[in-house]
Amino acid sequence: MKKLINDPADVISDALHGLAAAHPELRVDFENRVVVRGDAPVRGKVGLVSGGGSGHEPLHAGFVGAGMLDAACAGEVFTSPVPDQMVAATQAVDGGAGVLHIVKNYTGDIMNFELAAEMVAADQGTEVVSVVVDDDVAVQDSLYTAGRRGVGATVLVEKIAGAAAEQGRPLAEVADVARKVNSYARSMGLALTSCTVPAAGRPTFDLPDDQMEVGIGIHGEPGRRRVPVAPANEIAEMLVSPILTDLDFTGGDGVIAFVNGMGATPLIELYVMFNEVTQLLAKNGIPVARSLVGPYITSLDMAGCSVTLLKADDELLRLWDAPVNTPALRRGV
Amino acid sequence: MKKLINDPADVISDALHGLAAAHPELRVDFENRVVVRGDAPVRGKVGLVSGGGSGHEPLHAGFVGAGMLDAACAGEVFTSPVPDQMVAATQAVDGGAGVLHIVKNYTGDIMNFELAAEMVAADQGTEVVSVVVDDDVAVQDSLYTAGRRGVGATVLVEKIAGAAAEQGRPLAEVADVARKVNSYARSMGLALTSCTVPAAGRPTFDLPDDQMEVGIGIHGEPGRRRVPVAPANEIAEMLVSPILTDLDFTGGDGVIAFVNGMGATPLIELYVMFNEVTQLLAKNGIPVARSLVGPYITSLDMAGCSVTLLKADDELLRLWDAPVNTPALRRGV
Amino acid sequence: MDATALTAWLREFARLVAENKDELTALDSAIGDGDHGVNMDRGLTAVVAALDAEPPETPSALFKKVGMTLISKVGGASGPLYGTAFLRMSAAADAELDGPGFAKVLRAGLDGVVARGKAAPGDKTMIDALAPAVDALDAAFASGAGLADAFSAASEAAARGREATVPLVARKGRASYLGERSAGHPDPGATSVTLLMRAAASTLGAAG
Amino acid sequence: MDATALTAWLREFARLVAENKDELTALDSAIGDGDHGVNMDRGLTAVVAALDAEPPETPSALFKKVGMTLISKVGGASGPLYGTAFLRMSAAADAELDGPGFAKVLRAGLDGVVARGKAAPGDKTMIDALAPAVDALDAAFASGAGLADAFSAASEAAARGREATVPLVARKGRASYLGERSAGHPDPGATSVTLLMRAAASTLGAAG
Ligand SMILES: Nc1ncnc2c1ncn2[C@@H]1O[C@H](COP(=O)(O)OP(=O)(O)O)[C@@H](O)[C@H]1O
Ligand SMILES: Nc1ncnc2c1ncn2[C@@H]1O[C@H](COP(=O)(O)OP(=O)(O)O)[C@@H](O)[C@H]1O
Ligand SMILES: [Mg+2]
Ligand SMILES: [Mg+2]
Ligand SMILES: [Mg+2]
Ligand SMILES: [Mg+2]
Repeated sequence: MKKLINDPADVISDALHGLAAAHPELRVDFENRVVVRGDAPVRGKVGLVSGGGSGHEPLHAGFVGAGMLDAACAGEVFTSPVPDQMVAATQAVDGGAGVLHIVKNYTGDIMNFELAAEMVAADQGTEVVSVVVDDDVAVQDSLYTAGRRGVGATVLVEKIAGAAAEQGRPLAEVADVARKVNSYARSMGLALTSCTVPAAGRPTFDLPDDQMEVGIGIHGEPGRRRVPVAPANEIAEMLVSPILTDLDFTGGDGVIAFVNGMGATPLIELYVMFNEVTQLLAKNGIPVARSLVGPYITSLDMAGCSVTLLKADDELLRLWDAPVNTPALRRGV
Repeated sequence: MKKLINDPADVISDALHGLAAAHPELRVDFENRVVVRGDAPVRGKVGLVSGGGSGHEPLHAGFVGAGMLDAACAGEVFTSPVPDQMVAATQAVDGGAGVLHIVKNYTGDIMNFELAAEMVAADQGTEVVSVVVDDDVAVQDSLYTAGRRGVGATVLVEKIAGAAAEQGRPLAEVADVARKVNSYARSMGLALTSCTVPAAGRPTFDLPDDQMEVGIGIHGEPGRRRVPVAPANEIAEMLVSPILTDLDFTGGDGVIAFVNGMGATPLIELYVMFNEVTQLLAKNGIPVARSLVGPYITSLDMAGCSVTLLKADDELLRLWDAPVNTPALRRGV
Repeated sequence: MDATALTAWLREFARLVAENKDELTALDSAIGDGDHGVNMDRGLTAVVAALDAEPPETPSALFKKVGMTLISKVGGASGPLYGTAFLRMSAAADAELDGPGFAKVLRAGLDGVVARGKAAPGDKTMIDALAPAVDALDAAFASGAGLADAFSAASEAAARGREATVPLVARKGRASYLGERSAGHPDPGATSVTLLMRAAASTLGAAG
Repeated sequence: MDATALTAWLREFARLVAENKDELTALDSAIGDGDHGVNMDRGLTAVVAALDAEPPETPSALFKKVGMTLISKVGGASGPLYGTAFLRMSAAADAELDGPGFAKVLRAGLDGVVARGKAAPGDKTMIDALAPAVDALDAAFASGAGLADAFSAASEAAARGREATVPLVARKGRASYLGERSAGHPDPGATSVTLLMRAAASTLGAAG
């Protein structure tokens, strides 16, 4: 294992200290591993809390700041945080207008956020609403699975719901916006390599030099199928076409197109992919209204990418364009 | 070779098309492979042109926009662009106040920019001044080398000189600011893995699983020495201490500390490194005034990082903080 | 069985998990995300530390401390599931437990897992080891078996239940994302449950 | 030697570079950035296309087209260096070249490389092959040799010069960053120059 780390047991704590040093505008509660926007709680504003296993950086801590999240909880690598962290985050950002939990659809995340919400309700009475993100079309949403995973759409939900909260909208409305984003967004990912969890020390799965995994999540799980490596245009087809099959993206105000790097894929390749994706969308009569290209929700040192499409309307575009001031996403401020 | 590309011969053209699609606010001259700020030429403003081999994304094209570069020329992977491109870029951004060429110190870049400046002078009479960036302490600056390589400081020069140009300062002053940044900045890099040039198809150098290269540049060149893999705190020491030996960083207004990812290193590791770097600086009595953490000047899919320190004063900090609006760096707008 | 005996059980569980941490992680790498061993070990190390710091005096207090500690330290899916199980066991536990009393408590734990995780038998989860173990305990005590026989039957039932997860296609947890590809591997959580029951056999069973 | 003969030389150079592209790249991977073969091949493919499109009528026009094309297409260090060499050769070339005239033109090219790149002999660059080749041409014609002998002497001198770069520590170009580690490998640019001179021997030398 070749990594820029000290003891694997210290990775998250070391990285949080680095984040705190690099971003003095954020507050970091090292004991609870919670990153909080510096001016939280913002009086009268709905607080947005998310969190999940670490290893997806910049998600979630890199999206803490005005116009996006109020707090993020960092779990162990690929392991949901524990309820104590979520309770601490919720209390830190409660500005009197309630708190929205943005939860990616993994059994662990769901249950831990559920326990946290129960604890907050019992303890303190902050109003908490949870929204579950489940946009990964690689997983069938059926009785026979834990449901679709929450992947790329999480970034879009956090940005757009964050903008709605910043406008002072009430909790129920902010939650509705978050649900709307989730219901209009679909994603699909692909790995060229596995990733290596620091504590494990070797790649989670073996992938021969001439094979890739299609339909992966963000936790180093193998994908739905293994296929021979292919050129970017074929890869784009493998990712985009199940997305377009799953939801009708025509007839709106175009899409927000998001090509995400998995952690070890350089930007030049992501732009190559973005070019292929836009060409496929054009062929399908779907205009690209906005775009996002870069490593925003990663899987440690996995090479690969994911594509997320969000069917946009005027409201979503306005919220997407709204100012945001976080370490990993900044505009208009 | 596992990459998200089509034919290796098309990587740059495909990526430029992707960049154009993702950033409609930029103009892309596909024939000349020049990326230009949408509103160029800006009347009365010094134009900033840089460029170099591709494979360092987001450098340079990702730094085109208000407050930073006016144009960037994309060469073949790791190969200096040709003078025709630089001439086209220079003409596209000439707003009547002259053009600054920001050139990384590589034989090829120097000579091609030199030829371009000669051609512009012969043809048209745009005033061109060149500033050479050479901040890499891994290379001895002596009669026996081509001089120090331009690496991480390039990002800082482009940002800070870009801010000076945006303020409407004259060409000579903008060039002085650029030279000042270069003279106050030092860098050192390290590779955990080689990178693979698409046209070559296999890693530029072999690096066993238990070894790393210290003192690498950004073109897949092997470094100055090969050492056993080490924990982040020792790596930070290997990178920071030659920098501190080379220049006295005490006594100013602190430093702008930049921990850069080489392309395949995830953000979580960069924050771990940033933590170590700030601790070493603290030990040496050097306050961190500003910071930058992320993959900004990369070497394709190389894993590793570099550290750049810029000794700051009030002027440099104000220019650093000034608004910038580019795909890869954005603040205050 | 008093708090001391039950504490010995949980210490032994912690020891077995530490010993088998890498195997649990390897199993979770095959069909999950490769952290089950690390997760359980982190939680049980904290449990042992908590028990060292302040030994609980009743079974109920013990289970509560174990459940709270697991919820606070494990995370992931196994933290809330094991944690909820022990909290439910705490609620169901009398001051002293005989064999059938323990079986009742363990069933309350199983019900907690089902309530929290909404998995059914055959979904390829820890339930596929825990449910047969509880059933085996009940059956053994119903037929008048002693603690040793009952716990060893439960341990064997857990192990058989765990083996039976091998051919299953997962329908809950991360392994369900793999669809058909999840078949051919044992479930990691079912494997850690076999350690829980093996620990019971060698401590609670031996005490009988 | 007229434009036709010189065109044949450069086409043969292009062919040899294409044939040895991977070797040049491998050499450049060892002590540079692994693109010299790709760079030269890209440039010479463009040169051949330009010559096909509009065959130049004089040596001077030919060299100018070659130089401009290389400058416009190669990039890196070798583009301006080879390009400047051919532009200087264009300025120095008469309408017809005899052997000594060609030697004078090639020396002008060498001077252009030195002016542009500021390297000295022994710095482990293309100069270490080109300078001995030019010297050998001069010496051969001074001693009355014919074209065949002179060009084969020049080709051998280039190859020897290239061999002599192996033990050198580079002082210019990317290889200089490696310091002592650059020793033990031939210089890629000196290697492409040996192809240039080998092409001269088999075309210009054969024509004599
Ligand atoms: N809904 C569920 N009900 C019961 N057990 C479950 C459920 N989901 C997952 N599990 C169990 O949890 C185990 C995985 O735990 P662990 O790896 O620690 O958490 P995570 O899946 O969050 O990484 C699985 O092997 C399975 O036995
Ligand atoms: N200053 C110089 N003078 C003469 N030749 C040089 C100089 N610098 C580099 N070279 C030659 O250029 C060759 C490398 O060319 P190439 O790989 O195409 O360009 P780059 O170094 O920009 O990647 C070297 O092998 C060397 O022969
Ligand atoms: Mg997990
Ligand atoms: Mg090069
Ligand atoms: Mg797991
Ligand atoms: Mg080269």
